[in-house]
Amino acid sequence: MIDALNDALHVGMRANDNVVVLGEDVGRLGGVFRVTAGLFDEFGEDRVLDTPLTETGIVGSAIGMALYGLRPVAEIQFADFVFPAFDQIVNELAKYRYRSGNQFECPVLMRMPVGGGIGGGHYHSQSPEAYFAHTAGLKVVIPSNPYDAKGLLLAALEDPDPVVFLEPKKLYRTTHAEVPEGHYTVPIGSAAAVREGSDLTLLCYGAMVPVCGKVAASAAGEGIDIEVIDLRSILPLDLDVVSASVAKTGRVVIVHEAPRTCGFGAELAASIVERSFWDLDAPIARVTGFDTPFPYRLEDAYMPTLERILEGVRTTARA
Amino acid sequence: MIDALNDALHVGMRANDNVVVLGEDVGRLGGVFRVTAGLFDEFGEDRVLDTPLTETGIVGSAIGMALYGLRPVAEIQFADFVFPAFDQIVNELAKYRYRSGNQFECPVLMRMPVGGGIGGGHYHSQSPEAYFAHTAGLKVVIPSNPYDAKGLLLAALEDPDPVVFLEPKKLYRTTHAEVPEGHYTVPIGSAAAVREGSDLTLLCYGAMVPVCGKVAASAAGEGIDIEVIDLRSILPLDLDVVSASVAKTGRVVIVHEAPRTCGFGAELAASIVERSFWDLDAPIARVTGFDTPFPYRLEDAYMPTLERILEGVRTTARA
Amino acid sequence: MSDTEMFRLLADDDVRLEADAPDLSDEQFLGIYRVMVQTRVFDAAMIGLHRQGRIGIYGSSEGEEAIAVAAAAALDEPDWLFPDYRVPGALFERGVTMEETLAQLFGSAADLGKGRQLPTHYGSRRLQIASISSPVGNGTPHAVGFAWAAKIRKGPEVVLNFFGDGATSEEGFHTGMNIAGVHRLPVVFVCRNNQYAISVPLRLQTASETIAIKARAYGFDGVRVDGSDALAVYAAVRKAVERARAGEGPTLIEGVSYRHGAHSTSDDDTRYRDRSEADAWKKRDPIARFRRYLVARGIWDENRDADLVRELTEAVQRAIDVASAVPVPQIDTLFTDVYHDMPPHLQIQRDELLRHLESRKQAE
Amino acid sequence: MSDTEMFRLLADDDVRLEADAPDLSDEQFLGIYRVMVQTRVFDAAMIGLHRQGRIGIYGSSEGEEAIAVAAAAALDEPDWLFPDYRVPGALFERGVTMEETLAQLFGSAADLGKGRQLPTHYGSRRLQIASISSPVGNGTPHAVGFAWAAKIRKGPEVVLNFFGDGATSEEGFHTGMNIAGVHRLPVVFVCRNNQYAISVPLRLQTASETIAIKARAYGFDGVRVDGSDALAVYAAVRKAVERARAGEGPTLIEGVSYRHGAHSTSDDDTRYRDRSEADAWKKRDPIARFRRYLVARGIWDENRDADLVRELTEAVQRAIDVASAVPVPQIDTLFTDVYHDMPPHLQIQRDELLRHLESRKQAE
Ligand SMILES: Cc1ncc(C[n+]2csc(CCOP(=O)(O)OP(=O)(O)O)c2C)c(N)n1
Ligand SMILES: Cc1ncc(C[n+]2csc(CCOP(=O)(O)OP(=O)(O)O)c2C)c(N)n1
Ligand SMILES: [Mg+2]
Ligand SMILES: [Mg+2]
Repeated sequence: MIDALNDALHVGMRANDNVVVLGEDVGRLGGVFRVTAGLFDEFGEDRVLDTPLTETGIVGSAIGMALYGLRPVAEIQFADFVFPAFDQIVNELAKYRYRSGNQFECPVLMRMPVGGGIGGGHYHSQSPEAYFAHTAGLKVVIPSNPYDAKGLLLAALEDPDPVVFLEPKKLYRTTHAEVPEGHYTVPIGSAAAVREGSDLTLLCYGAMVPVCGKVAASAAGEGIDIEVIDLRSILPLDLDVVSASVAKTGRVVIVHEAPRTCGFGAELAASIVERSFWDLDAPIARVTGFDTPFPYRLEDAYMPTLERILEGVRTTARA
Repeated sequence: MIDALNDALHVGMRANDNVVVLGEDVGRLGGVFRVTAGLFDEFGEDRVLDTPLTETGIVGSAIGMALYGLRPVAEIQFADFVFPAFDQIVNELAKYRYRSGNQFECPVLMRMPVGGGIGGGHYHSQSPEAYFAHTAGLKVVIPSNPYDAKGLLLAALEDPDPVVFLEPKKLYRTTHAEVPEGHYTVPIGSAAAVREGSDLTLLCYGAMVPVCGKVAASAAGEGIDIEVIDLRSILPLDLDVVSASVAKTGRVVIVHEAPRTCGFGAELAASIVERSFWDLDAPIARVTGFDTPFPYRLEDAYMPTLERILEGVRTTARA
Repeated sequence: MSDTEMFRLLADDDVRLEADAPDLSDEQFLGIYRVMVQTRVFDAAMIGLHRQGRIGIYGSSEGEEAIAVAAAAALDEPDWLFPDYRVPGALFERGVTMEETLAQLFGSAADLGKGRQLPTHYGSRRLQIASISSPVGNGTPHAVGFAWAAKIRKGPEVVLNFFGDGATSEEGFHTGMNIAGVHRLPVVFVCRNNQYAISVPLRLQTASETIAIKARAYGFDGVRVDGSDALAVYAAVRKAVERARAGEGPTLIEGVSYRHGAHSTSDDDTRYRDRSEADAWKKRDPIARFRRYLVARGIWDENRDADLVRELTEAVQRAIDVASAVPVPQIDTLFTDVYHDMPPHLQIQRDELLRHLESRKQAE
Repeated sequence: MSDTEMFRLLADDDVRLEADAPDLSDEQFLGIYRVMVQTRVFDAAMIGLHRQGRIGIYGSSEGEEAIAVAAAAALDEPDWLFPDYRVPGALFERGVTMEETLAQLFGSAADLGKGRQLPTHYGSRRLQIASISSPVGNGTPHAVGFAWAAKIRKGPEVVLNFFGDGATSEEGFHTGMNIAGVHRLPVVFVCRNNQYAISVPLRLQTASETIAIKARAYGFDGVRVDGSDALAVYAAVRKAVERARAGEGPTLIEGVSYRHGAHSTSDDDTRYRDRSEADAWKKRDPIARFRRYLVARGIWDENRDADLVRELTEAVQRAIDVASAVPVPQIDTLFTDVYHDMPPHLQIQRDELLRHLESRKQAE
């Protein structure tokens, strides 16, 4: 996925001089995950900016740049380190267009690696999407494969609103696929059914999508025909695709890595109950990370594994 | 409610020398809402600390004080201004016991006025409870009346874990009631049915509780017998009381001021579906603030009013 | 100019000057004075409006007019203002009308911000003024990012950012100053050191010898200036603006002054400070001092001053009458502008609310 | 000692002294040296363990041993350490054993932190060492709050807080320094200025003349010291500790040094800096310099040095063997210590997981 993201940044920066990239180590180093590799050499230090160690400063100055008319792409080195910038994101970025009566807009794109699976412990593994999903004014996207990664990133680069772009770091080096050359976009706000099925709807995003694909495969062996939906966008949420699937299956399992309580799975369940209550044949199950800090040595026990998801699927299918 | 909170702080500080109060304007001024009035005179500048204008510093230094063995009560002047401290709360305070293998604990109590109804606009009206509810390691409480306010605050002062204490500022001056003198506690983690009813369960907390009480009264006129549950604690959540009520009524309406998407109402709906799906006779409705920044001039249209809640109640009761 | 000694131009008698006056025409001197007086009259009127319950919370800038107005007067046409909530004088100086200001205070349909923010949270793209928010210090990184963009694009803009003494404790100040220093950005920081952050006195805010000296931590110059000396403020800011435009980087200017009134209409400053303290500072009132100088300079007199105050008082009243006649914003503005295009879930919420309000109308 | 000139004790030849040596016994001199060597040997062994895939990410402190060890050596019994992730020498100096350290690195059941954190995130209440977290700069307000509590309670504690040059850009640094200054708290800040924050060189981190000078923004003294001069570091920190204990407030000490290796085992520093730069700094290697001095002082020689390295290498190996034999923490430690008492929802989640794992065992 790294190559696809890097490609998207090259394409986006070539297409629009207003696009600048800023963050810690994004320039000379090309990013600790090398997502911005090559940008500094091609676009120079005026468009690829190594910032001091300050997330408040990265997002805060990106807002100022956007007010000027630039399209800043701010990298937060790990999503775990976005919290120092939380005030700038929640109180400034997300509210700027609204509070100014639409006089100003702040199309700041914030990229950040999220999630576990790399032995990162408390501070290199968190999945903060729910915090952003509860923040009106933001858009939140999270790709699950190289094609969507490039297409969503290019869409985000053209979006008039601030976008939180979550990059599942587990997929950085584990997913490889040829992506189309040059420019194309994947629309923000549209989910995709990555597998059709009639018995149960499996809702997931990011690094959980490939896992859920495997779950569907082995469930098929047990005679459970699963529809796997990759949300791709968390905000705005594509409820039409979700509802259509639930109308068909009547059974839902929601999967995410983030802790369960008030995670995005809660919103999914609540929305489905509002829209599709009469379609439901069983309780909606959530298979998620636990309500603990993200562990280190016991990471494997924390993550929603194929087996844990499968158990949730079986229970829900039989309920 | 201000008097009850102020009383609780006096009682708590008299009982335990380790309790110190810190924050912006909490000392000489006694707090912009006067909740800490009189403390500076009684306990002096060593225990009632006017800090510089820095929420990071308030919470960050409170953590250090707690590590020393003190019981800091940190006031955030408005919950809208807690976000600069979000990193200290999410990445440090909430994880400190866990990451240190229980060698250390951080019983920091964070008080902050929340909610609308006073014409505060974007930055003096927000209800951030969902952000905290998604943060494992925190406890989150919110009283709806003077009795609970004092009892919960004293309980929080004795709790071994960090507590986010949300004070509905709308109730500061509108609720008056004699509270018992001296020391008593209301347990954290226990909800209360403030009105028994058999037709529908109305779940609410904070400033929405009195409104929901009125809703129940007028619904009774229409023959809808509502059970009103004041959650009091958001984390940990008293699901037993909630499930018992749902088992009885089969119908649920959830009310909060915060924006709907991924608000705490989502967790309530999801938990109820998990636990009580077969008890449900109708979709769970959420009557909440909208997914916008908190407005100024149109505040009354934003707030969940008696009429909006009543409409949700009618729809759910008839569904 | 230094970051420890106080820079002044008006001598103790407010008649002589310590050094050359900035080279401004008489009209420009009087222009600055006029806006200072307008600001004083306006602030007083708004406190009145609040007392009558006609507008919400209001914070007066009385005592700090010289900083706001003279600093803004030092800007040129392409420059941008990143203000905070206590510099109405800077807004007026940059061309905001009292009608526009009042539309914001009333939160009426005529407000550029569509009535969405608390009083004193202005913003005007047309006049190159950023949108003000409440969280203290947050505007500074915006000002710095804007200046960074201007440098990258080799634009002509210089950015002027205002904040208070309390704001220097926040992260926005720290990170903004630091980035501005690293990249030598065209931004001028003006700290309104009015000695208090609500009730917190400066000595509990920071132990630094001065505010201006904090610039050393970021590798550029600080200037401590007498904030009730309009000429000194103008000269200091003007120099900083010229240096910024010449690519010589940022400057931090500390305007030493005093908040004559309470923090806001919600505050009672007698709880934490003595009248006597304010009385002492009021002897150095920026408007009175500047007036004495203008009179001594022979370009102003008491009669014209009385006329000016009368004229402005009437103008404020007219503006109030106009502004208070404007209706509340439309309900659907509750949902617009959250995003450029309204997403489905907001359309649903809007329709829900409109239907609900409609049904209530029916009911009545 | 000043905040602009570099304070040194070891002369260029590392044999003479610029001034008096701190009054330490020969044993104390050798004790500091021993821990510095232990740290070097340990760091190297851990890089090896990582290469073998036996531990996760590791960041070496090579080149910065003098700062960590000599600073910690300047503390007294009641004092507390608020370290960051790159001062293993300070931990060893304060009594942490290599076994304990390795238990943390392996995340084994023997780890005081119960295997919950990334390597190098230690903490020991018994040894008065706070728990380290990853977010840069966050420990500084904790150190300051602890010192504030000590002052309030009139306790004897002085707090020593370590952080890097990059950390000075974060809010934790700013707010911690500011509060410490306002209340003249008993805390000593030691900034390991190793010239880089991962790939970001100091000139892109801050434009301030020195790091030490930043203390002026907070109203207390900064000291710039040669970070590869163990004696200078000890003397500067010792003086700061004594002043802090005497109620004379905080000090910011900048230890000028260089990160000999990559930022961590995940980093490739050849992407952003020349070998030549490191080679130049390595000529000023803190261990070699201190050794030359000790030999010249006549209390050390090459043979004993070789023996010491051999002894420590064996000791590290023994510790590795012991530590690597310890099993993984119990599954239920995933759920304990989130709170003092496990709330119902966590009990349910734990039971779910244990049941699930049990059923999988059955299945196999
Ligand atoms: C982040 C944040 N915390 C707290 C507040 C509440 N508050 C509003 S103004 C103010 C004091 C500001 O003092 P200063 O910066 O000196 O400006 P002044 O009001 O004196 O002009 C405070 C604490 C806020 N607006 N933002
Ligand atoms: C808040 C935060 N942002 C980013 C990071 C990622 N990160 C880890 S170490 C580091 C550089 C720290 O540099 P410095 O403070 O100079 O210490 P050094 O590593 O050089 O010893 C960065 C950016 C982090 N840990 N925390
Ligand atoms: Mg002030
Ligand atoms: Mg460094």
